[in-house]
Amino acid sequence: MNGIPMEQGLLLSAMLFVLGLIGVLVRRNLIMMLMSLEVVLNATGLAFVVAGSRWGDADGQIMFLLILTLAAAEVGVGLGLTLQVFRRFHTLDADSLNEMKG
Amino acid sequence: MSMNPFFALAPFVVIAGTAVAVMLGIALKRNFGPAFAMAACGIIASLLTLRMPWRDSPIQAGLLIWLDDYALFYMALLLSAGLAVLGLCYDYFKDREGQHEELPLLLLTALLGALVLVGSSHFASFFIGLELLGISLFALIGYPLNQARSLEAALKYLILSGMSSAFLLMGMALIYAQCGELYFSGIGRYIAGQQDINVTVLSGTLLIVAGLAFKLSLAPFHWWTPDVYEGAPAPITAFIATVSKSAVFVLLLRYFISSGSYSYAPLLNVFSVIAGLSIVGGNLLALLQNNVKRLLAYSSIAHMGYLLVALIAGGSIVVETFAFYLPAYCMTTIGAFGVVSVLSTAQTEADDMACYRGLFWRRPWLAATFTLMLLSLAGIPLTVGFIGKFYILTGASGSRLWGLLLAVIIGSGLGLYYYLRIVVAMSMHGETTATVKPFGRDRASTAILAVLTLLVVWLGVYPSLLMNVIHSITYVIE
Amino acid sequence: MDMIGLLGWIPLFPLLGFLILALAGERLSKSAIAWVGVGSVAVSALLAGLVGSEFLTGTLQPYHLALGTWIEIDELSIAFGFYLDALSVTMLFVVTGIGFLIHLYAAEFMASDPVLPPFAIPCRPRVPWELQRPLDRSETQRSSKNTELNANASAFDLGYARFFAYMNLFMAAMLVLVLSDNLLLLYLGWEGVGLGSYLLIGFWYENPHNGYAARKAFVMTRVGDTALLIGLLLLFRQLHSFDIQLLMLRATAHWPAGTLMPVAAAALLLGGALGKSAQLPLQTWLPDAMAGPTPVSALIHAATMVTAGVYLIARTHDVFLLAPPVQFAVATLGAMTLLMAGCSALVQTDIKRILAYSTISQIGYMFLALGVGAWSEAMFHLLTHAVFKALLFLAAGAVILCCHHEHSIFKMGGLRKSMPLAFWSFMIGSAALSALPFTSGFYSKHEILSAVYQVSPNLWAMGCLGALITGIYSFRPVFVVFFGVQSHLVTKSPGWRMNLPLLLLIVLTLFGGLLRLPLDSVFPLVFKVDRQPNLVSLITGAAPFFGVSIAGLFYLSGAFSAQRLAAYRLLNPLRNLFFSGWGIDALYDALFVQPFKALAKFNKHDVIDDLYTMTALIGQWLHLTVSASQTGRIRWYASSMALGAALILAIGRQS
Amino acid sequence: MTLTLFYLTSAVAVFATVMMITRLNAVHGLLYLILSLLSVGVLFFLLGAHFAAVLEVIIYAGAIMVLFVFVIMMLNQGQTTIDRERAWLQPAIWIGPSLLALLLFGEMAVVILFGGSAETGSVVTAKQLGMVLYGPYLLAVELASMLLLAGLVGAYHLGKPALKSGARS
Repeated sequence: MNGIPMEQGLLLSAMLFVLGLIGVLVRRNLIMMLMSLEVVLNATGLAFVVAGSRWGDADGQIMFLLILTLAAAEVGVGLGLTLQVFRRFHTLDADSLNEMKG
Repeated sequence: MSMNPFFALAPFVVIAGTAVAVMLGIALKRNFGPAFAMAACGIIASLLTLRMPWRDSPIQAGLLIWLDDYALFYMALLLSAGLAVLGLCYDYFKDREGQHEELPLLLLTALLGALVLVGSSHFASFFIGLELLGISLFALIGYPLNQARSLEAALKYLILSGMSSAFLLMGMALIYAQCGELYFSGIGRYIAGQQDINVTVLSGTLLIVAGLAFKLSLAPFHWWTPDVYEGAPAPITAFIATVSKSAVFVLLLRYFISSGSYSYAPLLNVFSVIAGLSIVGGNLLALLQNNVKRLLAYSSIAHMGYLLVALIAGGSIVVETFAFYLPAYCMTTIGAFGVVSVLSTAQTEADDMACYRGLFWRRPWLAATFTLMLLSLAGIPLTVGFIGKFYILTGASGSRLWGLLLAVIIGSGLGLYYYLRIVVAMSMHGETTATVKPFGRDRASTAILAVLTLLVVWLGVYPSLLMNVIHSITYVIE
Repeated sequence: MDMIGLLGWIPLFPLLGFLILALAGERLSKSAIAWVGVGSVAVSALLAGLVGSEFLTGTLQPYHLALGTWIEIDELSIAFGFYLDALSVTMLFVVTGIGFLIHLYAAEFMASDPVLPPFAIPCRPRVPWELQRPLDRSETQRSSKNTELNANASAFDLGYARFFAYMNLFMAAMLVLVLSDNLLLLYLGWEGVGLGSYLLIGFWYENPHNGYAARKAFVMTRVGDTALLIGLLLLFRQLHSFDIQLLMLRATAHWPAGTLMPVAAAALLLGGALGKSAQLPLQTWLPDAMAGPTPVSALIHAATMVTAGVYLIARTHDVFLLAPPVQFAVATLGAMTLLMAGCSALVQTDIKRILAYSTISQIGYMFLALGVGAWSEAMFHLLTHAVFKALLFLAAGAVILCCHHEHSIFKMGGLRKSMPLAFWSFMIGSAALSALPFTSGFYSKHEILSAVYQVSPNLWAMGCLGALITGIYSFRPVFVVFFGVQSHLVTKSPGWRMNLPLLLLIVLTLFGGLLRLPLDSVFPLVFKVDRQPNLVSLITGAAPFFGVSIAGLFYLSGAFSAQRLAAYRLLNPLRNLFFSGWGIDALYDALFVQPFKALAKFNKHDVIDDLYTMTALIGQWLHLTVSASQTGRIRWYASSMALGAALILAIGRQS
Repeated sequence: MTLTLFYLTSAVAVFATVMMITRLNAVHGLLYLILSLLSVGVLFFLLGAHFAAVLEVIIYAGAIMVLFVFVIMMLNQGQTTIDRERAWLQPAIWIGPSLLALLLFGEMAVVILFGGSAETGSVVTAKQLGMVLYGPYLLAVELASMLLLAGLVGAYHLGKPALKSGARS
């Protein structure tokens, strides 16, 4: 099992990263934003696994595990907040959340 | 390592244990007072257990935590700040509708995250500490569910924080891919072994900087700051402004020194740009701001910029500067937000400038405290803020950073204007929109504000008290 | 027992007294205020006595009490502490001893003062001629004000606490000034006494004249203070320390005599001393400072604060030894001041202004002594002068109080019988002031003049002429006020708290000359005073007698008449010149105030203001521009962050 | 063989992600996201990170995505939402973020390619991973549990029905 060059793996993770980023920047639906955020986080996890695979030690996967934990917790809290927002404003439009500015 | 790492980790264990205990307490019976009391006891116990590792420091506790005097000093600072915030929270929430027992629990986990950050010597603890802090903060910011602004603030913070974490992780992954090391010191060895600047490691570090700059609300990653400061409950704002930022800055400095990133000149250029933008931008944004919490938010952007100047200056003085400036900044900021918190009621958050009109005539002591805190933030002599700024100017002039020095001076001038605007508003006669709470109801907050006032003046007049402690930790991180 | 360690506590008690009175003064009863105000200084004086006696009976080794390090940043480390040697012991005794007596005196003086401010007494007499009748209008004005203010009793109680709070603050600052081991702490005390002086001159602030006088004193001394500040920063910059002893050592080691550095440093220090000690050309504030209550004049503007300049020069004498031109300037300025102020004192009608000019003149003697290198002689004169001038002021205060706030000597008269203690006090004080034998002033002034003669006979001649004038002006009020026809009916007599200080000060004035302070341990021994009678000492000793005789001829026996002298029109301009303090005020008015006013008028639409307005507008505009970026939208924030990350990556790559 | 699989899976992952961020219907987006996650899981397997691959499928694609499903169900996103999404997602809105992302990707690509080439594929077995995880990284595990606790409590609190009174706006 070898043959995947590390830089190509990293390039893929970078590509997923920026795709997720585009999602965060473009989508106004809060749920879609959160999903895009998951993509971004997952991309960084991929980068760690790629790097770990290069060095052949477990650190990369452990970092991925931690990222997974974060993603789970963040999604939990994020969705909780989204629910509250929907209950209160009856919309999921991120741009409507601009009462505070200036 | 002469000591069982378990004992060395006692401060962390105590905080985590208290958090679990509070949770179990909630499960048995919801009780507002006891939950807070338990959390307070936990923090105090953790402060006491700091003595255990102190004797044998530095200790490598497990793989992830490196406890030296530097870390222990800031742990003490963060725990004290956390205790103060807890006290403010108690008074702030005690008369409000709803269930507030989760608040001390979340505060404890956030504090635990900050402590881990400070003791961190490894990317894993770096990241997990940061996220532990962040996740707890999302919930804390949005804690008052019935307030639209809190929700908005929490959601903004969550999404932007997620993005910044992603940048941070990407940076770490790039560095890991290049060095195969997650230890700060291992990265330092790698960098030292390289002939010239390694672009991948440099870019990774830059991405980490971008992630941390978000937490530190440095321009151009500062956007969330005013909105979150405004939306969060005042004591939580104090927590974000002090504990969260101090912990991240402490970590940044440690990472910088132990990974040898000072040898990367481009990094310092980037920092100079960020610092300049933060100082000028923060102060300009604060200039005509009428919302006191937003004003303090913008001013905190500038303050972080000042501290970054000290980081850029480097040299032997940087650890000293941090060790003085951060405590000074913490006590002043908690004091300022403490006043906001005391003035806030269940109906209105006291963040409009109009709430402060004529405060001197209604609550003279409170107004005097606020004035003192603002003067300290502005860096007026005889307050602790002045000595802090003095450190920064000393460092900057020592390293001949004339441009940044100029920015600091201009920024301080602008700062004086908007801080004094509040003081002027407080001394004006006239009607106010704020409801007047009777004096003496908020005993915990009053005590905390009194202690902070005393400290700000005392350390401002006689800074040696703190400096002596600082000198003992400066040798540690080389 | 090791008493000397108590040194650090000495300034603490007045400071504590100040804090108590400032914070709780309104709630304390009058007697409690007096206990706190006087008691704190009494404890201080007691401690000073213990510390001083232990020091003087010991080996006279300087005692250094380190109080701690104030600040320690990088290479900058400022430690502070107290330093006790014979010089500071002298000052310590003067400040606490006389300070205590005056506080005691003030406890009664201020309490028995039936009104808040003496409204009708202008601090600058509007009637420059002693023989003109006073306007009756002022009398009626005063009485109407009196009744008005008597009703307002609570305001008065506040004044009592306020007075002692200020006085205690002054004491604390003055003690810090004299005990400090480094220039920075000394400067803190220096500014502290300036503040105390300002507050106390303007104590009766309801009268705008008093406020004017206070401001004038503040601004005039500020000129000197600025010079001092520059001087001490120069010393720090060049010699890298604020510690006085270290500075003196390094200065002597590193700087050759007469070079630019020591001359500049000494000149700047001298500037500070001139301002605080009211010497030419910064002397004009002191006569106006008499607007404050009489105990204030006695303590601050005669016995202690104004001698701070003398102390400063004595303390840093090593620098002055390295700067001969500056030393010469000290002597010359001192000599000129003593003559000019003496002439002015000749023609004043306000009893306190006479004393004020005499103070300037006597400090002139001290400067003269410092200038010729007679350090210990100067300090000795400082000591004796503090005692007898305090005595004179307190006696004058008693007279003023018993004559219902009358200041003009020509409206008093014949008080010898009705106020015997005041009379004897004033008599003995004046004798010491004019250096008649067997008084302390005789010894000290004689020493100064004989030392001066050894350096410069010309200066000595000026000093002798000054001594002659001193004799005239010091006995003129004695003869006018206490002899002749009694003008006032003295209804009340001072109580023990006013009499006791007078008695003690009389004793000290008579026998203070026998004191011998071991100042030789501090200063290089320069002069051997020749005690053999010769022509010089004969002239020196005789000059005051001539002066007293002349005063007697004019004002006691009536052999010559002042009125007749007044008839000579030719003399009028000279008299007016003297009266106005040589017209220096007018000169400054023409030189500084008027041009400034003209400039201000010319620049009514301030050019500088435009600059500020512009800055404000630019700031405002920038604020609005930047604020617009804070849109409140998450996606905008996120985009900016991503852009930021891209930018810092780019910057990092580029550089 | 591995390389071909890698390219293929990568293509699927990128395609799925692009589809996900462009879907109007959240559930469709979610399905594409799951596809993307699954393909990343396959990549993990190819990279020799077997344990991570399993976790990716079970926890990421399984557990976490279920959360999304629940919330989407609760919010009952119907046709109106899709119409609104269509109105929001004007083609012009994509330009700015895409350019920005392109810039960032370009920079990262340069950085990554600068780092030089290296082989991957050393297998780290679940046992190795477990030894390290419960050895030196034990503290990280504990802290991760605290993180989940905080997330749990936070989500619980934020999920509570809001109080009616005391609104500030």
